[in-house]
Amino acid sequence: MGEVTYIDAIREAQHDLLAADDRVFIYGQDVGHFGGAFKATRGLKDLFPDRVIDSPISEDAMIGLAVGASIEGMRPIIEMQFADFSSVGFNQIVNQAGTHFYRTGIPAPITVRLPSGGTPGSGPFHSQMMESIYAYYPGLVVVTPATVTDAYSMLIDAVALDDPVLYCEHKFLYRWLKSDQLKDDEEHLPIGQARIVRTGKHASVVAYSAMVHEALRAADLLAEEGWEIEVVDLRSVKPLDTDTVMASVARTGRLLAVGEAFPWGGVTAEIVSRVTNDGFHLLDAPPQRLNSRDTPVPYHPNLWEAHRPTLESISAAIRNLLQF
Amino acid sequence: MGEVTYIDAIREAQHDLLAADDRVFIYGQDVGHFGGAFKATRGLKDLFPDRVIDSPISEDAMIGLAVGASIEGMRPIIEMQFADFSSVGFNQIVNQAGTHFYRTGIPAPITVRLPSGGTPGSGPFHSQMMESIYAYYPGLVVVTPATVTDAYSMLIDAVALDDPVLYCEHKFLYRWLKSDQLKDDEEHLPIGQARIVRTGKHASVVAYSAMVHEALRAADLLAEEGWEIEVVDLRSVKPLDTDTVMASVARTGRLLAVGEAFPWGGVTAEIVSRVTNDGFHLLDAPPQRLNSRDTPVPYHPNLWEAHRPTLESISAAIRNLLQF
Amino acid sequence: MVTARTLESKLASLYKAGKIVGGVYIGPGQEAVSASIGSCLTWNHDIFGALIRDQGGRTAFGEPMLDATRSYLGSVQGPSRGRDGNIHRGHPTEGFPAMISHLGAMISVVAGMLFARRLQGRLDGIVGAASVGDGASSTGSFHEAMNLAAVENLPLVVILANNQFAYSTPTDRQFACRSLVDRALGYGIAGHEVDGTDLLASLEVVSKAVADARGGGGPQLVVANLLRLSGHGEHDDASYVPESLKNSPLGRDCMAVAEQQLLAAGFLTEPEIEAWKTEAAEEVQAAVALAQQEEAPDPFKDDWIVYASSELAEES
Amino acid sequence: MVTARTLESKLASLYKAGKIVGGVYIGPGQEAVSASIGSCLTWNHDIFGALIRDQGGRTAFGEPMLDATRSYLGSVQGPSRGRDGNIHRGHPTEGFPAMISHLGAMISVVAGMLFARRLQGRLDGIVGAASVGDGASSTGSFHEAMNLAAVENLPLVVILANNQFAYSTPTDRQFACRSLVDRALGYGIAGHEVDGTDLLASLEVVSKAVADARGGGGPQLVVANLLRLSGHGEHDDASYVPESLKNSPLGRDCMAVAEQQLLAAGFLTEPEIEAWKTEAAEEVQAAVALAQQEEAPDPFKDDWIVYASSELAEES
Ligand SMILES: Cc1ncc(C[n+]2csc(CCOP(=O)(O)OP(=O)(O)O)c2C)c(N)n1
Ligand SMILES: Cc1ncc(C[n+]2csc(CCOP(=O)(O)OP(=O)(O)O)c2C)c(N)n1
Ligand SMILES: [Mg+2]
Ligand SMILES: [Mg+2]
Repeated sequence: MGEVTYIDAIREAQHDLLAADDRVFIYGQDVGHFGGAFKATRGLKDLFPDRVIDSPISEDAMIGLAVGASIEGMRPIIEMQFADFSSVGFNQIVNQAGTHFYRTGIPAPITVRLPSGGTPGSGPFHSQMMESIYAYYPGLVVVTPATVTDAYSMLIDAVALDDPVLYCEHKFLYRWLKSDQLKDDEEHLPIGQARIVRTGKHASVVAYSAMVHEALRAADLLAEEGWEIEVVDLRSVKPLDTDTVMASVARTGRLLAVGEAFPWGGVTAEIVSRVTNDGFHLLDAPPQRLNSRDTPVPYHPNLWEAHRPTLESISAAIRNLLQF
Repeated sequence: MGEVTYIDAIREAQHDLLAADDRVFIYGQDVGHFGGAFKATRGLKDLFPDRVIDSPISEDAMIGLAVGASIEGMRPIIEMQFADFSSVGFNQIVNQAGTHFYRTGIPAPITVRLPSGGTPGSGPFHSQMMESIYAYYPGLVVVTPATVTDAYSMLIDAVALDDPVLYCEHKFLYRWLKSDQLKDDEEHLPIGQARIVRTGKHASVVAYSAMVHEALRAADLLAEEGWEIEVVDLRSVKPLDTDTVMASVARTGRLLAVGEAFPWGGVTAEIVSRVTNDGFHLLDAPPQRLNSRDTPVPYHPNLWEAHRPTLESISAAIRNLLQF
Repeated sequence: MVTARTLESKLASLYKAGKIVGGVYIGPGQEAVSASIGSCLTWNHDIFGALIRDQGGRTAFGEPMLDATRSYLGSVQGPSRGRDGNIHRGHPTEGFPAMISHLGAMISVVAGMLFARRLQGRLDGIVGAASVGDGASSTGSFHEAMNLAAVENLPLVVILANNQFAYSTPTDRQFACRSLVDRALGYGIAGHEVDGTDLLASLEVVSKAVADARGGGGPQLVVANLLRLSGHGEHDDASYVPESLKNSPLGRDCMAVAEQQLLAAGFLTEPEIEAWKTEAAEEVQAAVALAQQEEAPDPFKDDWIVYASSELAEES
Repeated sequence: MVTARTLESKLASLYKAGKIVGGVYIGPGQEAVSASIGSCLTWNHDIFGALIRDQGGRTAFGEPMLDATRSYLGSVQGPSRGRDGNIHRGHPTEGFPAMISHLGAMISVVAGMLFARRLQGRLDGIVGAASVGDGASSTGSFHEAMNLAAVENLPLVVILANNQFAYSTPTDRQFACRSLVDRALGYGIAGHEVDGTDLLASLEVVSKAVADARGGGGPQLVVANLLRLSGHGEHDDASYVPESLKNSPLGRDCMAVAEQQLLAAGFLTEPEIEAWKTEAAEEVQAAVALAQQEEAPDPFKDDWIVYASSELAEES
């Protein structure tokens, strides 16, 4: 474990983007001298005073502004204070940004940063995973970095992309996840490609964002029992890299899709459907899903831990899958 | 074919609700003397002047108002002029209405009517299917009536329910679909139960809303070739009646899930995942999905017809499924 | 505005003849205001976020007439290739964003275009205008964008055409203030009110607002009072509009008023006006005829690609 | 307000001691305004949509103190059984809705509660109040609800505490008008402005606004100017608040001002105030102690049911 945290990576990526490209600016609540609610923009206002700007509390207008600016050739990064509050910018994201290129042939390259996911004591409105909502809509790219180096490089790549990107960063990983490097040029993958983060032969666990780490811990645990579990980090949920997932399932014959999001529809359903649709013959057991429970994210840590998948529930699901 | 249209059924249900229950009121743009953009409230303002009310163009506040009124014991029906515009009431629907009972123990029984789905020439912002977006969120009930009698009885049942209901009515069915009766007490099913609308033994097509009729036409076509296709009308997408779907697949061994919505995630992915998860052994062929294309709904009828599933594409998908 | 009225009348009759793809939403009665803003702006220099009643402004701003006829008649050569229709057309990189339907949503887009130009150092002398209706003023989107533009002190002119109705809904179900111009104070921006049936008055007030914005005076709200002289769309007979309103000064047709004004002031003669109308009719006829000959979109030729970064496209 | 200040100080120190589940957001400096509105309303008769800085108003309105301590200390006996936390508590069927976090979203809920009562014929003499901050005034939700309440002419009193900051954001990045009270005109409702550091002034202005609403005067907007005397939350040292602002009249502590006012007017004596504080401290201590003894939520005992119609529950 090194010294570079996940939130450092987000901050550094934004620094490097601002330094390298005049078209980049950051607009969001408290992103200026305060450095943002999570300090993802710490110090950037001093360095780039005109391009790191505190916004009013107007998520709809913030996204509208970004789309307008992108049409004029800028590369805005919009920080939502929490992913949950993007619900009031929802229309501009899905209907304005998402449809723009299709309707006009003119790209709308905006990046919306969504501090996502649960931490204990955060409750129903500061814990949501929104990747599935945005992935549903045509025209949006939705990425979910799980590592420090991906947090860095996927933000760089997101801003470079000519399409609107929802960059779903996981709050639980902000300070908990550390690495000894910021970038990893050798391991760099473009947006749209998944990564096999652990190879195995008995089952494939497909996860994304913070759940990649829970899946890895479960794989460690099962390794002690002699099982070799392959773990796939999706990295981007739209586009979704069916090929890598399918190749993994071809090797293992077994699939568990894990997400921290609500259980109806969403990423895990999409994965399972794609695999059964095109790779039915590869499967030695019914593909399984594990998501959070179908209630709002509870506030109390006791309930929160029982709401989302954990080391225990993932391990149990894998064992169950291996029994077929 | 009778004389009662699908839109008549919606209008009659609202009439009967207002007449039977003082707690019911209708709030929406142009729902008053004008009778609503689709005439779903025609004449109701004259009969119930205090309880059929024109709203300002404020979808967020309309839903907030409904939640407040429901807490005080009312049973509001909110008409969105088009489902697509609920995107600006999205936050109040998913975060205010959807979480209310869970957080407080107090029900928030609101019904939001969403005129949904495509008609030729309506384009990206007057054609959307939003059931998957709302079904993702805990606490919401999402219904998708496909018949005249369901349009009537599910609206009655939605308003009776103690939970917030998204009532997704399909605009294409409004005047096209006719029946000789408004209600069918014998065939009445509660919200949450699917219906087998055609029995068969070679494959199950699971559909909802307008696609039920396309699926039935495809089943007719295939019957000429000797295939007996079972068609399941989901009726409600959340809760989703896994039992009925599973029983059907148990009989046929083959599944095609059809929806008019965007292809990523959503109803068809949820169905396929549930069936493969619990009914893998029942399947004689890989379960298939058919959705619209992954672009905004195009405006021109030529493109629109190639965007959503049709008799031809459903029949082709069934044939493909039968070949396994 | 003569051209706009002529074009829209033609579109309305094509609609009645079943020749139009989709609905038709026109702006008779609003040409004076719309043309005023359009004519104060320069194509590919200023920015104009036009809405459904803005044929007058679109034409004056410089939108090619073929954009309209191709959109309405479903030609694949229209600006959106049949993917979007009728009024949702634009040339975003020439200062003419393509509206979405959600009311109020375009104001912040125009604000963002201006904001970008400031960052790029090319805002000097630029104005961005956005149109809205009385109904749109009730949206959260409107409010957020107005306030944001005020905070950012952008050269944004918002033209609010209070045409007394939002679809069938009269203004007393839409707002409770004396006039929507009173909102300006609450945003800390300049407010202007004008009789929108009066071309000369409209031109004067709109020009002043545009000049003030250009001169660094920050956002401007112009409220123009008038009456929608058509249905909400051509499918709507507008029978809910009371006769008293039609016969009131608000119900005057700005075209008739303008004709009289121009004749009285000696700016134009009757024959000149007639010639103008004939010319417009011919232009419209030609644009309709051309669009009608063109091919409709073909689903097998459309690439169905939704991403600008085409490497992201998945098969579908 | 003494009770509120005492309770919140205790919560803040419990937070520092790591005893609190989740964050702590308190309202020092806002008690005068908040208690003013709370004390003008009657529990289970009027309606109060309180927000994060409203401990003063919550207590005055009649919220049981145990609701607070149970929420913050994670007792399963709290109003939401651990499902939601700290400030999101309420008793919706007793006129006390439970806030969601999205700023501005509760105003329309309060409006809807009033609207229901009118339909039910029990609105007479009722008032609904909703609190917001300067930052919340930039949300579309705020605007839509204010306008809707004006159109429906509801007896809604909106208390806007302009505490100079939204988190770290100063007001000049939030709005460009002279005062947010200028928004009232644009909604066609009554506006009031008051020095929120002054208890007597606050009581007077808030009482008048409530009386006017009760008397059929329609919605009222009260803007109270003051300074947030804490961080945004207890995790925030608020080092961005300039000394000049702290030392300005806005930076006065309403508690100190109130003490002086009450003493000067002879309403209270020093010993009475001391007795009051002691009593509050004891009450707080008892409520904290009780909540601390209570059990935390147990995931195996929670039913995890999200539907009121329990027949709809699917296994999960
Ligand atoms: C957010 C939203 N809600 C509803 C609609 C449906 N709608 C389209 S136009 C219209 C009326 C608009 O009235 P106004 O803003 O006064 O403009 P006008 O049509 O009078 O020019 C409505 C309700 C919409 N487009 N967007
Ligand atoms: C729609 C929305 N966006 C962002 C936030 C995050 N947030 C919580 S409180 C806050 C500042 C609120 O400022 P203000 O309304 O002035 O109230 P104060 O905290 O000063 O009392 C912000 C930005 C939110 N809750 N809701
Ligand atoms: Mg209007
Ligand atoms: Mg504040």
